[in-house]
Amino acid sequence: MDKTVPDLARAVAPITDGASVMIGGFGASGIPFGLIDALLDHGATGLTVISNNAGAGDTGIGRLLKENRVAKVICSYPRSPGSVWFERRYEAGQIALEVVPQGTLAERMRAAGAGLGGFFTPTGYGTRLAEGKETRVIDGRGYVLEAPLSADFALLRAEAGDPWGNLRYRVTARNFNPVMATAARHAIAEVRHLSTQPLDPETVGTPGIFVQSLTEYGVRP
Amino acid sequence: MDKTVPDLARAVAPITDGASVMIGGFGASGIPFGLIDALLDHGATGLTVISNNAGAGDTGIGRLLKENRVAKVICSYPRSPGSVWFERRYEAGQIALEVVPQGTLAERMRAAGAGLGGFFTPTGYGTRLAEGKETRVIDGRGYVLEAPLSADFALLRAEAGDPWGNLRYRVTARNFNPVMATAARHAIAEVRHLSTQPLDPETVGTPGIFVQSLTEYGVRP
Amino acid sequence: MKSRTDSELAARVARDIPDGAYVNLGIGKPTHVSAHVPDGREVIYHSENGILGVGPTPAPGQEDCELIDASKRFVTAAPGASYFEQADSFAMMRGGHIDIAVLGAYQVAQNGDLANWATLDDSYPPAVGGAMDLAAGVPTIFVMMRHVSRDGSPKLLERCTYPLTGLGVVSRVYTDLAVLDVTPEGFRLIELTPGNSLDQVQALTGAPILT
Amino acid sequence: MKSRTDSELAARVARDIPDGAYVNLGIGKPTHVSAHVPDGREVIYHSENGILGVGPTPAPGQEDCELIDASKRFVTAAPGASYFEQADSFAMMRGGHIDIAVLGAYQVAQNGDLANWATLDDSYPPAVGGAMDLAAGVPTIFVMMRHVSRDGSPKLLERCTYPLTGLGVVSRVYTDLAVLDVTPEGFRLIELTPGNSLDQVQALTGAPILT
Repeated sequence: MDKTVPDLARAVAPITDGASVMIGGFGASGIPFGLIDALLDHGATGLTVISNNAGAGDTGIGRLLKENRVAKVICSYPRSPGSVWFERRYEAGQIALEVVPQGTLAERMRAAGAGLGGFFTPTGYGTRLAEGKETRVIDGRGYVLEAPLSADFALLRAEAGDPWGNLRYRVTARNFNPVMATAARHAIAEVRHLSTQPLDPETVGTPGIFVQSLTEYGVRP
Repeated sequence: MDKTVPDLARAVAPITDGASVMIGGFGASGIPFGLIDALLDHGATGLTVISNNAGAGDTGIGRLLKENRVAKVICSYPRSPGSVWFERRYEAGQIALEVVPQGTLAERMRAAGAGLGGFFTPTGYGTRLAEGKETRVIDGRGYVLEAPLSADFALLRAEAGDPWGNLRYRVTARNFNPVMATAARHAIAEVRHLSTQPLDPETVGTPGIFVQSLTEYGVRP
Repeated sequence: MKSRTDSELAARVARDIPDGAYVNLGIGKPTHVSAHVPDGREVIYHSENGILGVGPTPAPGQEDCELIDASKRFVTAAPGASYFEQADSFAMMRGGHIDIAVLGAYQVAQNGDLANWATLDDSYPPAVGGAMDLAAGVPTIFVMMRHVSRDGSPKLLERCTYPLTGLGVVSRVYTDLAVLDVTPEGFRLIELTPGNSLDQVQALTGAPILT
Repeated sequence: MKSRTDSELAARVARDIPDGAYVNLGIGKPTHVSAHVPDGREVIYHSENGILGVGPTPAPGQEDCELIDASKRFVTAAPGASYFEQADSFAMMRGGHIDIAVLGAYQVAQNGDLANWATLDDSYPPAVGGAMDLAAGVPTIFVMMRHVSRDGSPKLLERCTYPLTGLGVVSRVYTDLAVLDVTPEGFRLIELTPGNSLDQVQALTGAPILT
């Protein structure tokens, strides 16, 4: 089995206009900068970007926003220092925003990846972010029913990968990458080291079954 | 921080009569045989045992059943080859049984550990195991609402542990051990190797926050 | 009547497993399918106790007592394998990531209902394991079984009489006598075991066979 | 009025963090608490981006650009640390495994309601991060904030006027002027910053202070 593709451009080629795209990373750690740049060159537009943050500066998701490729952002924290392009697009009414608590964002992705129809979470109960949602008191505690969140694509960053699509992560660059791999119909990874030999099965953070293609991109931010 | 205790007997000392006890393992892999034997010596009775299987032969859970320490079993597959003591107790009406699909068993534990109030799963929809449970059709697919499953104690087996309670697993001996660690109010681990130095943070399968005590038990079945 | 042996049946199922597929083989007869996959196809086997990439049975004396499959047999890890815990393993199954599951069955109905976990004998303790999760989560379910039960009664039926494992989940049934697809109209014949006639097989089937 | 400096306030909070506690420090002022925990106490810090066992800030030039905390600051791993992915990290928080979270706040109500994620200014994009998960999941929530807002209006209130983060979740409030517990009867004074009188502090508080 060989899921490797020769370059970033070919890795993002399947992404179409209007697609929903999960993008791994938290802050600047674990962001697939190579794939995002390739996606910009590729030209896809009208994207729904699902990520924890909404980019900072002119790189990564910030660049997608600057170049007007994004119609909607689903995230927990769009207001990082330097998230100027998000703020500009938002204030101009050029972009839709869905704010989701960070743990609910991760759990909705997990539910999608795990084939669940939804879950009751205490997070957000009684707050504005639960408005319009079904709620229920279970054993005296309030819960909100949250739906699974899947995507057409996921762009992932990992430390190492093998031809079977197995990914290994490093320190806190792991963050959203594994759960997004499970929730996307087509997950694409850039890996710092592409091994021709299989990764040690004990160290695999994302089993290859969740990864459709991967390519080497050695640059570390 | 030092969560180690000097021996198996002291590790199981907090377990009281009538307690619910999750026991890790699948088949004979990853079973905490040392802790189970210590629990027998300890004498606790009227236990609810939550595990995938119901023991085989006269060892492990089989021995707990033989010695009449178990009032109820919650499991997915009590009918393994050699599960003679379970069958004897069951046929004599001496034991209560709740059969849960294996994935639902794991997911109910995860929900308990993750603070969720319940989840909709497609598993078992329309079958006898969904009788009496709330169901819902979501996007044309049928789901069953399942509740979290926690326990007073969990008995775990790991390959290695450190004083912070971090556990590392080996091959398919991992199975139910990590998720049970999250779902129990008091998780106790026997580890084949007790390290005085911290485990490599990248290889930790169960972070120490989920483990209340651990002890070395070098015997591999 | 010509009846495929278990080995012939496993080989017939194996023919339909494509290169690159992620496959879960149920307990019992289905575990023999992997030995018959044609050369040149790489199939990745998932076992629900927590391994993707199950390899061949270890040589005698080389068994690792902690490395087993869902049938509790000693196995090895194939190149590209990974290990994971139960909740993750069943997420893989329930989430539709496994392509094909090959399962045994007591009964299959013409609407694809599957019964393979309990009989009508209530004196025996029920045991379900991962059968319902596979039935609910894996998009393609192949059933591999004898065409009739030991007492000669049909196992392919208009409606199952045993407790169900999953509703409308079976894609294809491989028996010693025939291969049939489950279609919106009912069972459709794919092939007869050479030497059998449709009339012979229909007589042993509790639902109409379309051709 | 005597007002604790940020550093004094961090030290005061740190006094109440017991040995062996698992603690999450929110973005902003709470991150300074760890520097003030008394010698001899081992506190294990969780950061929701996926590390348990956050260590001190790295020496200049020793930063690992991938090893950060939830405030996106460079950190190190303390002995006994572990890394994990987002869903697992929030399971740890939501499941009640973290003992204490120290959070900043815009407002706290006498019933323990917490408002720390959004104001009434709708022109600004809302951002919640992990605040609601911490509020919902961590059994003991310490709030650390100025007693009054920049315009002098009280932040301790009978009812919050800003959008809520969590309902009835705050255990104790540490301000520059006082320390107060949230009790079923309302705010109860634990201590005044030395030099302040109860009357002075009450005048700056939007709810009754019990003694």
